Amino acid sequence: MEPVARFEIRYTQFLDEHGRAAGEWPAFARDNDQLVDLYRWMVLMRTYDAKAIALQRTGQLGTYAPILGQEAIQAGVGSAMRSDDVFLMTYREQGVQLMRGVLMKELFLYWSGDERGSDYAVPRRDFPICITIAAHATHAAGAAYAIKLRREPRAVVCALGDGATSKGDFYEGMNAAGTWQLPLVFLVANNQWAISVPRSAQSAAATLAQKGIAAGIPSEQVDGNDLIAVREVMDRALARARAGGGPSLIEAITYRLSDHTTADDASRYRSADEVAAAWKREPVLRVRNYLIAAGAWDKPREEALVRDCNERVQAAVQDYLDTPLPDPAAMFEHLYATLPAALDSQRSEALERAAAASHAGSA
Amino acid sequence: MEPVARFEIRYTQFLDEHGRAAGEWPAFARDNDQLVDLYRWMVLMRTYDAKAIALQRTGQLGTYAPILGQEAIQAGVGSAMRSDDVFLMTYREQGVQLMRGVLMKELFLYWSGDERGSDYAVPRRDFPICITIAAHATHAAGAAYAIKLRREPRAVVCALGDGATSKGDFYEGMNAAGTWQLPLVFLVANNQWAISVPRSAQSAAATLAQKGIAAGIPSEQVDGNDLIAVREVMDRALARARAGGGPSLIEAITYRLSDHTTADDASRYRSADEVAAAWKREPVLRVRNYLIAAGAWDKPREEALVRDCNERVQAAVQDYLDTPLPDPAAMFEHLYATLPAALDSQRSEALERAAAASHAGSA
Amino acid sequence: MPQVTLVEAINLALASEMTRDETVVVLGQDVGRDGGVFRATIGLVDKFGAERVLDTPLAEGMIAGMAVGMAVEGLKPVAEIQFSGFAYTTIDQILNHAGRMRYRTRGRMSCPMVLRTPCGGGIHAPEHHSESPEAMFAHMPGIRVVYPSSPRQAYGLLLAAIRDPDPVIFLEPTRLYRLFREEVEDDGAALPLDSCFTLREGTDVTLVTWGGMVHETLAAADALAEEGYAAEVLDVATLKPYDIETILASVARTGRCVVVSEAPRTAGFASEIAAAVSEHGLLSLMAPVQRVTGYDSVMPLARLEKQYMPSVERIVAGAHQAIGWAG
Amino acid sequence: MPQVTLVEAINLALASEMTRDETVVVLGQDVGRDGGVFRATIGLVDKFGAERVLDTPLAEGMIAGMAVGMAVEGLKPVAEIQFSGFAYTTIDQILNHAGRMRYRTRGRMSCPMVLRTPCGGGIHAPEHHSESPEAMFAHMPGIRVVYPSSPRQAYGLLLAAIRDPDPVIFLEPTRLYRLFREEVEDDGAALPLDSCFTLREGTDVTLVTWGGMVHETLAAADALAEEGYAAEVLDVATLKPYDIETILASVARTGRCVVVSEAPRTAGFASEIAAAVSEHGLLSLMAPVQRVTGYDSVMPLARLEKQYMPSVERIVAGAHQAIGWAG
Ligand SMILES: Cc1ncc(C[n+]2csc(CCOP(=O)(O)OP(=O)(O)O)c2C)c(N)n1
Ligand SMILES: Cc1ncc(C[n+]2csc(CCOP(=O)(O)OP(=O)(O)O)c2C)c(N)n1
Ligand SMILES: [Mg+2]
Ligand SMILES: [Mg+2]
Repeated sequence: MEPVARFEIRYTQFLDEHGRAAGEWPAFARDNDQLVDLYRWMVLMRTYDAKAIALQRTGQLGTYAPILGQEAIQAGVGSAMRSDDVFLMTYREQGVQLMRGVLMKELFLYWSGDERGSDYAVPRRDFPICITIAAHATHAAGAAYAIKLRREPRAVVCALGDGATSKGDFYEGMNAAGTWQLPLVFLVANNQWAISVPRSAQSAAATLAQKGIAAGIPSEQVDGNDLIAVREVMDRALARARAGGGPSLIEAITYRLSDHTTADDASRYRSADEVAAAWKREPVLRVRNYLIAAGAWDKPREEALVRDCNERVQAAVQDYLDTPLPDPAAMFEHLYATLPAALDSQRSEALERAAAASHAGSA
Repeated sequence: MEPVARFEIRYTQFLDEHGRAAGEWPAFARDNDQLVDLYRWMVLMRTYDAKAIALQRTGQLGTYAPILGQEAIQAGVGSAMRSDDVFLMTYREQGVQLMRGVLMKELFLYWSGDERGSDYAVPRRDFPICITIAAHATHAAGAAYAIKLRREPRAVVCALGDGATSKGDFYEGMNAAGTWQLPLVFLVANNQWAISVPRSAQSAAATLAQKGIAAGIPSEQVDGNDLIAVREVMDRALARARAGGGPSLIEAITYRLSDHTTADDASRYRSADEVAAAWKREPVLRVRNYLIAAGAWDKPREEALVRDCNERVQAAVQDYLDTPLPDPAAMFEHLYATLPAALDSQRSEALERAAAASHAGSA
Repeated sequence: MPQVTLVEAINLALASEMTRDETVVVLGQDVGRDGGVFRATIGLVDKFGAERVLDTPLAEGMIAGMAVGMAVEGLKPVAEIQFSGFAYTTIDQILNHAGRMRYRTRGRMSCPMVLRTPCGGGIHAPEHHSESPEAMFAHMPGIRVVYPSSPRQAYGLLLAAIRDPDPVIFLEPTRLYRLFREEVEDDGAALPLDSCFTLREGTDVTLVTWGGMVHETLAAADALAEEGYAAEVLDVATLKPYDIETILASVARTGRCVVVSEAPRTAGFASEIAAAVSEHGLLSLMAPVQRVTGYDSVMPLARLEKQYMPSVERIVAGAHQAIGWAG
Repeated sequence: MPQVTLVEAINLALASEMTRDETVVVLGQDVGRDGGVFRATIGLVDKFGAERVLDTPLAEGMIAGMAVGMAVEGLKPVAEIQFSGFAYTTIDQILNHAGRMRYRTRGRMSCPMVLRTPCGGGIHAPEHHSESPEAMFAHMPGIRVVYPSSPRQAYGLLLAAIRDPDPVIFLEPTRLYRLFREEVEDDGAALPLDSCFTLREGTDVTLVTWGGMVHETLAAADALAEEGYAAEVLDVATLKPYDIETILASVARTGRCVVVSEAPRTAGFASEIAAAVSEHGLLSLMAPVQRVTGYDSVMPLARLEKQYMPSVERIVAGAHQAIGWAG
């Protein structure tokens, strides 16, 4: 009964919940300007997020999934990725999207129920939001395979939640990544909840990171509320992937501070105490505290930042609200590269109906 | 970066490839009568298997999946299970089925393309052969859940192949078993090949056992050509399961000595050398050698056994060949508990057509 | 008698049958403490405990596969798939296993499970939350497909589905979950799974529909009545196997038939009804059967969904086509 | 010109297009060294290397999902699913993703992939090896569904499918893989994906079919010819979107139509054709459109499969119904 294989899962943290440094910091984190830059992004994310919720509450946006509490993961991932890497995501990665160049206006359009919100001007090669949980894990493997086949020094990042790790697609995608040693990083944002289902009910696995062992890929845990730790493990994983060193799995431990979506009421299924405790570990304040203590940040700068963020978000809201509704003809555009003749009559019918309805409406 | 979780995979062997004892033997294995009994089963399996291939080659059976080389796993599993446990299987577990009471005639019927072959007189609660790879992994979880809910001291065994471990269903079934601590043992018969795809191409995982780590369930490896080792790890896993101790995963290392099925020609994709090397580790001879060395077996007994096995198989073949073809009405029997009236006309049409055809045929 | 919504009627039926039959278990994502994202299972975990009301890990294939295993091993699982757009990963289990367990074992085993899932558009939901997969399920042998359109139907048909000894796909019209209330007596009485419902009698045209579209179709019948046409409205309710006799009898009287469905047109269930009515009713038909359906394009996101789904106007126009048809 | 079987024609087309376009990759179980369980991909790994001919782990959902990712990222994947009974786990990927990538990104991305899979019964195979899932695929927006019935068609349509900028489900009739040979010029010429093929001209009845059933339908036309009836035989070939015009034009001439399919009847693709022909061809129809199909029961194992599948006799009987129809 000798052991034939041994494994361990390691955990990384550089900035503890009080904003105090732990361990030997990576180079980028010793440069306060870089940290300030990332801190700015985190505050912008939070401002955007609050506005999106406000828009939904006032009937100006559809159901929306907040990112509150996950800003460190998103700034870490967003800053570690290069523009020509490929990002595949769920509905809770808007912060990464913003850093990669997606416009707030596009995000608002998307969340209003408008396909044009997925036609990102930048980044053209990032996948659209994947609503069917974990289905994008195999897309990521396919994209990474294409990149590897062409010998390009690019990497793919596939972000998903703790709930997503229960799905066969996640496992099949990881297994593919291992089998072909693909340039692919799986980033599990473990925010402890999948709607009302707690992490403990998703799996008997002690960590989600260890799920990567099943696929034979390097796997580790990181404090997902620690910007520096997330950025550092992403840097390493991406560098290895781009250099042909194969895939990895990163479990980033965080907490969903908000409701699941604006259609959810989390107080139905989790205690106020738990949420209050989680607020103590939240990622934005942690960086701010560190920067202030390091003398790299102060109240005037904070106030200017808040103003700036508000203005940028407000401008995007205006852009969004000024966008005319899509044309009914859009239902038949981009369905195929060229609309098959067999669909012409359906298209005509739809346009006639729409014209009649709008005529009736205006009469 | 301290480790937060550690794992190891252990390997069990009691009878090495030369039939020599290794390690401290479990009680049952120290009783030669018990080993002789299991050896008899293994020879019967091999006799049945050879006959099934012969029937297929002479057009008397459909495509057939041989079990050659996997007799130790099957005798180990078959003897460890109790009659009221539940077995879920692939197409390559006929040896276990025989030990659980399935008739050879039923197996021949099944492999001839006759549903009556899955209407086992015994064991009534074993699932039918699952052809869609790994789909039965979640059936096993469901059955085990029912058993646990009723507080019954029964266990479920789900047998699958190395290829099957790549499928999401396997992972989802394991995860369910872990989540609810179900009385369920997954038995992976790793015979190194999934049709033409070698084990190394299925996954970068160093062992298949470690896939259980992803689900947080106890997982181990065993020499699948060692009857005693398989039986012992199954005994332990089943006892734990029946006692409410939860699920396990066992990877049994073996080799598919035959073609994948009678429709396959394995020489297209694997070397004769590899197969010859595998024959040196085959499970039946190993037990025989041990028993002979132990003075518990000899040539006359071997000859009597072979004769007996041949007779039993031949009698079953005759039973099978004497079974009349199913009636066309069978297409509408057992489709629903009661055939819905909406299907009456289809049933009549089918019966009329069949009558007309057989009339034309006999004319 | 209480006035309840359709989703409340589902809840009533579940509670009623779980009380009557202790082998009934409910499983799905968020069906426990949260009571389901639509609250269809609210209160059940308090009444029946977490062993019979299972919050599952996030894996629909697992939910369906476990339901198969549970059903074969003697339970009566009622599985919830949160939205039918996430039910496609259950098809393998439903088609290859649930619908075949009885058949392939010659009756030795059976698979009395129910798979519930909300269907249809019109609630301004995100992508994949507005699907109409009924035709795909109706094509599968060995199962039943049921799609109620009112609280009373939902209650009685769900009871029938749970009690049925074979697998039942139970589709629920999201749009109607809370649109109106009806008196539903919680008397444990099931409705039949082999007949469609005549919701309104009429002589000029037969409007055939099911699920969420029943609402628009009744409104279309009102509009036609104002024009002086009496439309008969049939709600198919059980789509597999379906009650063609009642439909044919109606068409024999009216001579005209419009089938309404929000699913994409090609190979939809509207085509099935149209084919059967045309085949068996040719002599009585005075006009071709009209299909008023969703388009063969992707169900758009919220901003265009109204343009996609058959409107009252489109149904009325279909009826006009049938009534005014001159070849 | 070489005389090749249907499966050899598939192989020719794959080799031809992989030579012409280096972004084409083939993936699936056993497609490499083994050349596929039907040998459709034989020799490709030697010619194009294991990087472009991928033996995958055993997971159909992964195969389909990877194909989506590859296609979006610039490759042209041709995925093989070993038997269509194992293709149901790809439906989520095909319906929810492949068919929507272009639409949901407003043309920013596209998904030019092909999913090949053998279909149909008649080869005495084990369970799940004889499925006919075409209706389910044909119901999905944004994809094409192609089902050739001869070596020449297989060659030309597969080339077209690979070159098509959108996802194509390519169904292959197992029964015809080696049933006959045909001259196929390996000239890289594609056939159109938007028209059906008139295999035989006739004036008395239109027989519409596709895939494996083309063979029996032609035999039925022979039998009818012996009786003095000239049957027109149409092979739909591309089921989504399909060429209704040619079918209607034929029915306008013959006045009678029989649709033949081995899939279960309810909500099958035969119902789609029957509905459309009945809707648009009512004036020309002198008899109801007949559907000659598989039954709504489970495809039986080998010993009864012949009883299940439409036979030449059943097709002839359907034609007699149409021809002799007197209401
Ligand atoms: C396949 C699938 N099943 C169910 C849903 C409904 N649903 C949306 S989000 C969600 C929970 C996801 O949890 P997790 O993966 O932890 O991500 P989080 O929402 O916490 O970011 C569920 C069940 C879905 N979108 N897709
Ligand atoms: C879902 C599914 N995909 C493909 C197949 C075709 N197939 C039959 S057996 C097999 C290989 C299985 O390999 P493994 O799990 O190692 O079992 P073994 O045959 O070696 O016992 C394949 C691909 C199938 N039956 N089911
Ligand atoms: Mg979560
Ligand atoms: Mg194997």
